[in-house]
Amino acid sequence: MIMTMVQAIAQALAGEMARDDRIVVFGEDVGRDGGVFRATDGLYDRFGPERVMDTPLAESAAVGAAIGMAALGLRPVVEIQFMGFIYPAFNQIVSHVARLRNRTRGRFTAPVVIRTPYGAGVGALEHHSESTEALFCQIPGLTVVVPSSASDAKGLLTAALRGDDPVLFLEPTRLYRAEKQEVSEEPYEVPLRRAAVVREGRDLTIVAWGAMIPVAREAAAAAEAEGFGAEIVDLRTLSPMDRETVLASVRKTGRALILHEAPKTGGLGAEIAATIGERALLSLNAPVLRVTAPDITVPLAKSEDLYYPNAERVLRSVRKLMEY
Amino acid sequence: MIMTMVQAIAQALAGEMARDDRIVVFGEDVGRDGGVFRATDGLYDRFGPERVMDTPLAESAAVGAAIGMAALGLRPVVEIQFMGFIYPAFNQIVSHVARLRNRTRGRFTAPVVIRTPYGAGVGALEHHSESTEALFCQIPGLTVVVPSSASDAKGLLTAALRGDDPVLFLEPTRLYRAEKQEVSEEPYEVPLRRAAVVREGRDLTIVAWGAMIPVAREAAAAAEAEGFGAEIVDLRTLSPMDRETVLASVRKTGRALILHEAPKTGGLGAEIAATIGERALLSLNAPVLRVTAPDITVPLAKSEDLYYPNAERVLRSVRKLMEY
Amino acid sequence: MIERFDPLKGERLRVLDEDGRAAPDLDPGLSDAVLRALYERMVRTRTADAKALKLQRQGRLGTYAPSLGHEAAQVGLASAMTADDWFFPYFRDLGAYLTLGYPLADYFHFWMGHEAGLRTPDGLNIFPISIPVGSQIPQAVGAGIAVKSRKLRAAVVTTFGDGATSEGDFHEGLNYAGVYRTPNVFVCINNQYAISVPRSHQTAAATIAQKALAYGFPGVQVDGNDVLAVYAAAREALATARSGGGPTLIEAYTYRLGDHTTSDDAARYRAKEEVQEWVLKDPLARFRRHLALKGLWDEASEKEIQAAAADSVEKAVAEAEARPPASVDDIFAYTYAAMPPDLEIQRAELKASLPEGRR
Amino acid sequence: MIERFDPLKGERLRVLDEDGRAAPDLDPGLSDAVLRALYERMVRTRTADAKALKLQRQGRLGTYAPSLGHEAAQVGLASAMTADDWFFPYFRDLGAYLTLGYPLADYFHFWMGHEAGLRTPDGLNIFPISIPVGSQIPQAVGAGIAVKSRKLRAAVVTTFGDGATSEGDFHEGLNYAGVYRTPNVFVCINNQYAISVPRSHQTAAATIAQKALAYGFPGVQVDGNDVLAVYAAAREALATARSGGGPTLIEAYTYRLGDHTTSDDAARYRAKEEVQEWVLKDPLARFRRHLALKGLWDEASEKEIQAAAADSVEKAVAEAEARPPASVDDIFAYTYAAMPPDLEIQRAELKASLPEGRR
Ligand SMILES: Cc1ncc(C[n+]2csc(CCOP(=O)(O)OP(=O)(O)O)c2C)c(N)n1
Ligand SMILES: Cc1ncc(C[n+]2csc(CCOP(=O)(O)OP(=O)(O)O)c2C)c(N)n1
Ligand SMILES: [Mg+2]
Ligand SMILES: [Mg+2]
Repeated sequence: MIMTMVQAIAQALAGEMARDDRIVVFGEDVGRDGGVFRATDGLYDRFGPERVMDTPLAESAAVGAAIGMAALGLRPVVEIQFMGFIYPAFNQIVSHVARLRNRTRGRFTAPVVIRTPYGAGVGALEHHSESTEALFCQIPGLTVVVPSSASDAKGLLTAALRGDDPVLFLEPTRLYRAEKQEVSEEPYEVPLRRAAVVREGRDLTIVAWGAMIPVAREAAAAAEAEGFGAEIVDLRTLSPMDRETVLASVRKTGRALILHEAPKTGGLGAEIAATIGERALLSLNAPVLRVTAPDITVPLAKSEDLYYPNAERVLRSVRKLMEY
Repeated sequence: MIMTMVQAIAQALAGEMARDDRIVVFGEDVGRDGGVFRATDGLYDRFGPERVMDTPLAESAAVGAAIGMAALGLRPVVEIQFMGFIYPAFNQIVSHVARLRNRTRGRFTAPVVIRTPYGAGVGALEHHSESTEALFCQIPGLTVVVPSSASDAKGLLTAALRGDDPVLFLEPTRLYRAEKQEVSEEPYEVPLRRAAVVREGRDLTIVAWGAMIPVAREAAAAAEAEGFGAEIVDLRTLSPMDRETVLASVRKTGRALILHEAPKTGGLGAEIAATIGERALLSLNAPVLRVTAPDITVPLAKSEDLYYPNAERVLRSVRKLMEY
Repeated sequence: MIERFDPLKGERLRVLDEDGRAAPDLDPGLSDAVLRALYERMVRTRTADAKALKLQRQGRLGTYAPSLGHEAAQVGLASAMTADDWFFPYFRDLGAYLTLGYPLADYFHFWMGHEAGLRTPDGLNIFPISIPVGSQIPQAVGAGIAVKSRKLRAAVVTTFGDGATSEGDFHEGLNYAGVYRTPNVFVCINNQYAISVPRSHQTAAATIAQKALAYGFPGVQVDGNDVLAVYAAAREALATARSGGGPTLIEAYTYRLGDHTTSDDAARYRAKEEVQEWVLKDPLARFRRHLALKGLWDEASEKEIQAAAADSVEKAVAEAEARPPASVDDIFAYTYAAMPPDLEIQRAELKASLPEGRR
Repeated sequence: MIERFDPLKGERLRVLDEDGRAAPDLDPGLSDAVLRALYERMVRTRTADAKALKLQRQGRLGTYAPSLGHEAAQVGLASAMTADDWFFPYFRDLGAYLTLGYPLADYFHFWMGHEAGLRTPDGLNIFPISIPVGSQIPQAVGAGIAVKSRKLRAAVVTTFGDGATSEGDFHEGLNYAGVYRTPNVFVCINNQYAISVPRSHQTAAATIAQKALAYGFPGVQVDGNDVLAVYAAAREALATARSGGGPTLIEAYTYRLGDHTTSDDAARYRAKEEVQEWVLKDPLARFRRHLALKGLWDEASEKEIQAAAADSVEKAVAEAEARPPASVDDIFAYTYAAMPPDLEIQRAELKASLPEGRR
């Protein structure tokens, strides 16, 4: 069936809820309203208020409660309305969700899926365009996933719902309805912890994820016209990271560019560049470049185009790499 | 006068409070008790309960209130009792402290200093040994400082108290009373945003900060015995980072090792390694290595020695670098 | 007066009945000029609000949170404040902004997607709009601590919705205020919904006002569609605050007549009949009846007021739209007090990647 | 019974007077065997607690939070629980742990610095000790939601200090519990201090119990040094929870007789006289008087009880100390359900850097 990413997400939730009655969807406006982006549309009518629960406006309690629910055998899926509002729950995530298995030596686990829309590019209000995935990629125990297409979104979310680890599932707002795609109606998994080479190329590797994949594709097409073959690695699971796929590509192409929407300093691009420098230095024909947002707060709608990387900026760095 | 780091911190606070009556010290047990580490010892008696305020047990409110206090002309210094308890305040830090200047185009600012003990090595309870500085080094607008000696602690804190930016001031618990040092009783500043070369060497550069500086020194002495001259760069201000000092050292030595106590993935070492790879690639004679804790939760007291890097582990990496 | 209304007994402060008649013992006794001014502010609020919705539909303004139905609460509250008081607003406070003298052009400018609109003009004590729900509350308490410590004679007002009362920051902030006896006035605009979540699902407490009992200071529920009730409660709470009597929680009981924001469709989660009931309680209509009873309102004055409001709103739109978009320099300049060298490099690189006209 | 004590009127539930006489209308009417068991648990708690302090001074145990003075609250509460109930403890809950059957050796093991001690034995429904103050409260509420949704007949108990009531998580958790009418019993161990901060500076509310009014369910203050009062209140609240009647907040009014932890020196912030007053209210002494009045206690039985307690505590210490330290495998193994390849590499590297005996 042809559908948008947000529809694919709703379908993954519905499919797994039908299969596994331990799954409970939990969050602000996820019930009767179906979520402010409609990612939980139809679930309330189908599964009822015991399994699709509107919460009071309190993110720390939502995640905290999910831990208790999970430890007692439910499978809570918590929606945080925007990534910019996940911070009140930060303590529960860092101090508890991520480490419950470790601190109880496996007696209790918290297989909680925290879903949240993220990223700039839709001209939203202040605090609605955050892209702070790197904050969560340094927390041992947490799995961080970002889909870049409707079909991946469904398969990755399904895998997250079936897994035994807590997962932060980041949904690029910009891609929610950007395009429609054929997505199988059957439930299926796209495995976690595996990156995908979504475009092959000989000359350089672009590592990206989420809403930057279309930007990478556009840049790659433009680079092709200039004679440069860009390979694109879609990381998909940001943490734990599939370093092997990234390294294999860079060893082949000898050049790497990391593209992300978050500010440069301390972004996940640093970890990827460091890994390449550590484990593929001798394959490199040029420095690893990062194309990112600048180290500033996301500007509001009218200037956000200045903020996030576009194909033009990627292309400039591609040329730099190739001319090095 | 000869004193410990924690005494130097108390002295910096006292000195600046005497100079600037806008400074207010604020936090759990900072008053009559003088702080659980005695970092605010004597302040309550000297400056009274209006300027040394015990707070109810609520970190988000402490930081949130500091913003309002700062905007109305006070200079609040908030103590968070341990870094592991800063997360409830994360939203106030990320969404407000760091960006008040930007979101009001300079009309309001939040020159708040948030002090907190951090790091492992004292056999403390669960959640008392965190070292998550990298979380804060990706937040535009925030300055992150870590002293490695009593005299730097005093000077850097004094500079933070006199500056106009919000500062997260991380105090390595392991160094609080590790050694005594001559510290001038006069107020003085050690400038923010400037790294220091604390040991010179020709063969490789070790970048470190805080409690890892003594470890780096010990390793450097051992390396010297093996004929390798290690230069040590003490970052001091982690963000905004003094990249020039790091790069100058690496360009000279041709080899770099980053040493931190936080887990490897997503730690600040990644940013430093990426910067070196980006801007000093051709100077490198070997890959940039990171000596860090593993990507796991800090273990409790009886196994924490397994966790944080020691001189032996650094030395192994020095040999790797030199033999490359 | 506040203490006469016990939220645990379900008592609610109300000055005007539905017909606009004032209860003599509660009437704040405002002059005719002030009464007229209150009404004009409410009309201007409604006019500007409607305009914002229109601009949004035309793509000239971004996602917007309308104030329809909240005019009495917003204007009543802000009209009781003085220029020395501080205001820590939330995102649905248009009437308070206008009443306090914030330029409407700036307000529109912000909602059009420019941070510059959040720069409060010098001399106005208004903090920027807080979007993360409840997060402004501890900040307002900190301001209260500063007012106290600097021995200023001012109160600090903060507004928030019924949904915000569930956030930890609401609790931590009010608890601090009780402990430090700060000069704060906490105003909960209880409009019965937090997006789709009804008030009854937000908390099991019968009223928001009674939550003040947890913090050791008074709480009162007032009819939020009654501008005089809100004014009277606010005036008393502000006076208490300014004179060292400590904080108050005011719950303004009202209803959000519009959608949550322009991205919302309230029809998905609430019944037409319910909305219709509240339309009949329109705060402007009730106050108009009061003015008419006092001989302060007629069709002719209404026309004038409407025309003046429309005119000032149009001017503000024109002014906001005439402003240039933020430059690269602007979005970089306020990150730190002094720009670090790396950021200068990034700024230069960004400029180099942009066409001349968009730097 | 709980509803008979209104916290707003300063009423506190108490069964035993200082002389150990029970109020007939409030006495929970326990059998002699149970009364003796309550006392034995309190003695064992005190013995183990004193031992932990001793071990700490000898460097055989890490920073420790003593329970001295809290025995009645801890034992009274846990004795009212059944094996199906869940417990979400905080860091000062020794008596509850022992009462619920948690092996003392494991408890010591944790405080000696080994995570393995936090692994609750299978079959016991006890969550790990929560150190970040208040953070266990929403988790307990989630457990309550699960109990309800899975239609189990169980209550969920969580404990926390007076300081914890200032945290956002306290508020958010209790508010959820009210909204979902979960089977939770919230027990605040109000020991008058949060480290150095006195209760009066923690909140301006006269009691902690009255904070329940903010969440729409009952709150009651009980004499926390009266094991029968705590037991009676807990039994009622637990029964209410298990039968779908919703949550209750119990404030156990007591006093921390020792330092906050072994790193603390309480003499810095509180007067000897104050401590002395509370020493006179020792919960063990009071209950002993009660037992004596009932002919259930004499010097001989005391000796036996003390000896048995000392013996079991010594055995637990020996057992805990005999355990090997955690291996590298152990500290890596529980990070994820399945170990990622990078972590395997890190583990191998770490092992290679360590001497044989420390891997
Ligand atoms: C911390 C946080 N969580 C979620 C949101 C998304 N959000 C914006 S407004 C809103 C509802 C607010 O309801 P209420 O407090 O009653 O104010 P109202 O909109 O009704 O005026 C929500 C959930 C947010 N802005 N901040
Ligand atoms: C979130 C958080 N902040 C600070 C601390 C440090 N801390 C540990 S115990 C404590 C005081 C707790 O007081 P209370 O809740 O009354 O419990 P009590 O220790 O008196 O039993 C503090 C501040 C912490 N553990 N967690
Ligand atoms: Mg509302
Ligand atoms: Mg206490």
